[in-house]
Amino acid sequence: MKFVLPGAATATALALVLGCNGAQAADDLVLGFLTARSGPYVSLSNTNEAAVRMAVDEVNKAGGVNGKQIRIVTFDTAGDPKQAATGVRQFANDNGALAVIGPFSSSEVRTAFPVGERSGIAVMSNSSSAPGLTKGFSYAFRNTVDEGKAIDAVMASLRDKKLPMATGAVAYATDDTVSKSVGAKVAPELFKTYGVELKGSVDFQFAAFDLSPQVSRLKGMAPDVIGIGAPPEGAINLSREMKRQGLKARVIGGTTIADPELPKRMEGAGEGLTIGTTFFHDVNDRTRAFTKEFGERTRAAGLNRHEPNQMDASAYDIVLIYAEAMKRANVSGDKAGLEKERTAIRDQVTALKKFPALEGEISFVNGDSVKPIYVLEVKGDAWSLFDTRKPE
Amino acid sequence: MSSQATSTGGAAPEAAPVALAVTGISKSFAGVHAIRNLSFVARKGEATALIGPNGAGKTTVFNLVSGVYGVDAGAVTVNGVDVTHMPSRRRIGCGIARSFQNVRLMDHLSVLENLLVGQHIRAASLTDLLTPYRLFPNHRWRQEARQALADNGLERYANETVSGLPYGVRKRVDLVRATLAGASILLLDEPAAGLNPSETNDLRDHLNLLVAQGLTLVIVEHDMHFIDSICSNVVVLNFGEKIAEGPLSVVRQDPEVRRAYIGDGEN
Amino acid sequence: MLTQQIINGLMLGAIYMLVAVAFTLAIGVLNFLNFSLPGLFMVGGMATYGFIRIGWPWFFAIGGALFLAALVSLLVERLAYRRGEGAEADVPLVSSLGFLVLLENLMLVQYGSDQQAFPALLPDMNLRVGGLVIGIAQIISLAISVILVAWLSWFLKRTNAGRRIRTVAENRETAQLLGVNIRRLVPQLFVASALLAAVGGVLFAVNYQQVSPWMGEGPGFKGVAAMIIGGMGSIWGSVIGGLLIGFAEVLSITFIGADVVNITVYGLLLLILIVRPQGLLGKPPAREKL
Amino acid sequence: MSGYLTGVLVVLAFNVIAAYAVYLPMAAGQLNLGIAGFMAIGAYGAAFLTNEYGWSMLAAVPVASAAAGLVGLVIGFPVLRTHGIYLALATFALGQVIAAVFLNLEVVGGAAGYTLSAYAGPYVVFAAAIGVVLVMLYLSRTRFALYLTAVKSDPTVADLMGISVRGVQVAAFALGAMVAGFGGAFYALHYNFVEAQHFNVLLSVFTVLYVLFGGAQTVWGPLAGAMFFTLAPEALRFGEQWRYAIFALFIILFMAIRPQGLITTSLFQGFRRRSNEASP
Repeated sequence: MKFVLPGAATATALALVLGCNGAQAADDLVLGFLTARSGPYVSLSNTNEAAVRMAVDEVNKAGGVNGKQIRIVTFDTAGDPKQAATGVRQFANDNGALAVIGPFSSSEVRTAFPVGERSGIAVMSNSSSAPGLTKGFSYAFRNTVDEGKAIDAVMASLRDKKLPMATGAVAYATDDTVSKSVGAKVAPELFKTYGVELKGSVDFQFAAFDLSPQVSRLKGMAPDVIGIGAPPEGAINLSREMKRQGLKARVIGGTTIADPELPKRMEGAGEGLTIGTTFFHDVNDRTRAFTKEFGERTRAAGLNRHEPNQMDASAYDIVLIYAEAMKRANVSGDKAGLEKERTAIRDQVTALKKFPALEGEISFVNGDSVKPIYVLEVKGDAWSLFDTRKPE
Repeated sequence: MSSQATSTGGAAPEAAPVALAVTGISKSFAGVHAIRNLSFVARKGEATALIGPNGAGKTTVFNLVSGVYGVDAGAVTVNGVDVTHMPSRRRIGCGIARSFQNVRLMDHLSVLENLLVGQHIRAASLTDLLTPYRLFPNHRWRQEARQALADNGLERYANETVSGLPYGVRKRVDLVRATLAGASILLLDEPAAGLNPSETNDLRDHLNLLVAQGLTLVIVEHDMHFIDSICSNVVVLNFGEKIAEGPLSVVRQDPEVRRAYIGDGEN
Repeated sequence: MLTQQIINGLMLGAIYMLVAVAFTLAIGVLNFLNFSLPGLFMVGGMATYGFIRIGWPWFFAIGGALFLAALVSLLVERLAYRRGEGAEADVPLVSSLGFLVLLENLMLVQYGSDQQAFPALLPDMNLRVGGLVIGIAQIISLAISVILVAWLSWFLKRTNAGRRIRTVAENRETAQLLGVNIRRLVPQLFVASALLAAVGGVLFAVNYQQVSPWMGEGPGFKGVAAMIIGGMGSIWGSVIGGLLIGFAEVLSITFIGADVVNITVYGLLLLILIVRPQGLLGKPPAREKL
Repeated sequence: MSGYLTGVLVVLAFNVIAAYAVYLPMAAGQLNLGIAGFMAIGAYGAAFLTNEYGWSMLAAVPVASAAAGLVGLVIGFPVLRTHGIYLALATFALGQVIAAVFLNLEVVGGAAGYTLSAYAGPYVVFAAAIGVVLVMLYLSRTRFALYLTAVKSDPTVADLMGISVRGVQVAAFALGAMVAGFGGAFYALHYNFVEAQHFNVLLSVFTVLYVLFGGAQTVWGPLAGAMFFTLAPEALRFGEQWRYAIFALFIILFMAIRPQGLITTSLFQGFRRRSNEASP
């Protein structure tokens, strides 16, 4: 009797999963999509799906790839690395997916990449930006740029525009991979490259809410620029506390704080905060059209956020990149040749150069994408484009 | 063996050797003297009663002897071994076991398992600990425990969980468990309390049998008839001090004993 | 600069103090480690935010949030505490944790996983004394915490209801013999400790101008640590524990780095538990009777 | 086996191992709220030994779990001086400290986490979990298990029966730590990545939930609890963003209706009695 309940649960779970797959048309081109509908990243992640679906609809409307339609299978990881691994396994073994979009966080990426590698299926994250995650894998990709490149672009722009940057300090969260690498390595090294005198650094916990002791110390250093490695919340808290304690300095950061709503969320505290990121809504007609459509789709889906961020744009572009790779590899979606076609897709992505995507021209080097970086500055309660830097 | 026969033997020159000796022990809790300079002995193969009005400190004496509390002064000797500073856990190894006033059985365990716990001191090696005895229905430990239950007419309760059993049964299981340690001295805290007359009779016979087998009993009890039928020596406590000692027929006449009981409003 | 850090520690400690007192009420009297309290802390902040967002004036919003927290706490009493009384001691802990997960996920569904900006209720004014910066919001929060705790301590010592509560804390059976209506007292205590936690959440939101579904976990777990360090069941112990943890946190950030905050805070807790389990002001556990 | 089922069963295997790590001390009446810390020791231990010294899994796993057990043993003595709720909170603090230490150990990657090259496939993980269950079943037939219950039920009397209460408690605690380390080691080897942030309070507390939910009275409880906690969220996938809210609500209602947990001794007795009646 005691096993009836769990047994029923398994049956239901399996029925659900298999049920989703049962309806598939044999000659669709299947892409797996790891997303988080619950858990700690849900607000950032749940809009990605709108972007992905938008890209799929556009590709399919234009006739699909090699005459076939692209179909998305989603898997909710709830932000849990274990479930991300399960998801890749399901896509590879059960769904006959040709490639995987996602997962979202660096922790999930680290468990998903080895599974993708063993299963021989390309996995491309739209968000994770911790350094060196694709190292040692041949099926692992990220359509993100290294934080070092993003912040390098910011520093170069400041130098070109002759803004004060004689002295600098660093503030970062110590218990988050990306934040820590920015604070402990990337920013200090870039300061050295650009001749900024490093006055010191302060750190805090990822979930810290009280940054008053850190700001007190920063105040003692009186830097021109403060490099920040933190989630958007950390940047908001830091800027607020700086305003409260009366510390004026330009905060600079990378994609970790590139939240479209950041200026609004700071409520006037972060004036002049400058970041490097890979998407800006007001670059050209294509980005403006994307932003408009994205807004409509997210409103229709009842989501909280209607302005696309760089992760939404990246997710959108991943679909286009895979579509291009499938076209070039002449993929048929035939189940018998699945393994070969998956590897062919990987090879095409690896070889991709200057692909004209939404975010700009994208190339891949060692699994990570190389693309333009938009330097944005907080003005009032909105971002404004400060500079665009294309990769050499 | 009748009570008359043993009671005359108390002061005789061929007195049995001392099994338990309590010498001048004192104990106070938060400044209140619970036991003051108490001495008595329990002889091998005899039953000694510890009586006194409520709050006289009888259970405290048991707690001091079994080591639940340490004494403030004095000494406790068990079968010739000074156990005064020995941790409570090791005293059972010197041959002393006890039962409890408000039956203390392990509620989630079955009757049989409670008895198996009682055997611990004789099955304490690492091999014993890791032997999967439950895979063998007729393992010697279980056989022994079942036999002990059968001896007490309790065999049908063997696999019942203790918490659901009637008080009288639990009381007797508690006693059987104490005997299974193979101890030579048993401290029995109100063994007859809460038993009906027929159960009390059975208990009396059983205890007399144990005494006849050479066990030493120390019994805290209120039922004077019960004591009279088992114990050769009686120690009377009041306010933590010994006020009389001797055969029941003698101490019963003691004026101080009468005062203590009447003053306390007991029979 | 050290003075500034001490002031920062004091403010942080005040929040932990409220949570610790909420825990201490539940544990000291009811012997219940109520893991729903971090959730109620969060409800205090998040619900206030939610009510303000739909246009309520701030005092109604706070009142509404506190009312909601009290209501949820009564549910916790009904479903977790009362039902688990006969069973193993750890069972209410499970369901109270279930409440924490439920509350967090409900807020997650409603408001998303992002941290939300909490509007500045008080004029964004700061006192500047010499080089020191002291926020008005911080001073008011500190005052409210201290007044609440002082009042509670007075209430328990000097009023009849307080004496009844202390009797229950010492011995339930005795209390029942003395005619204390435990069935009625327990829900009242649940409401009281929920209100303390929720007020903590509101003050947190006002002070740091941010709320999120997870906001209860950090202060919640540190509040538990504060309670133990001060001594379970002792209100003033919780006050000392809260301040101590606040200082330990701020000072270790200043002198060693944020990496070690958890090592310092929980190491301190572990040390106290080994050296003096009853905490700084707690009474040693009573001896068992045979 | 489908990829999805494999993935879910792997998670189940880890949850089962963790549940027994909590169950052992709990059977002796100790609530260990710091089990994640011991998992972290096993995980980082196995990762470090295979990565830096090129040890085989066969050598690294036992050593890593023994290390976790050893830490449990060393810490167990002072910590187990405290009782009840104090003990629970001491273990809670301990778990936090262990995780924080790993977060700061740069040799194993610090906050960035630590990648492994050795790999334990799904079937190895299943075998490990089945092994743990079998060992637990074996233990449940021994005097050791009997003493766990005795010590939990009445430590004073157990002591007077000559049982070393402290010894049994420390043994249960250390064995539990060892099992946790064992599970942690395979976690690292299977997912090829460990990070200190994963081994947080909530992991510890949820593992305790498995056991209390399944019922701590019998050796089957943790298994049932872990199965429920692994499979129910899967079954609730249709709930989309409501998934975990529904799950939490269910836990609350279940515990209100059946506070003693899913599987109890009396349930077994009921079975026994019924089967006795059935076979005259």
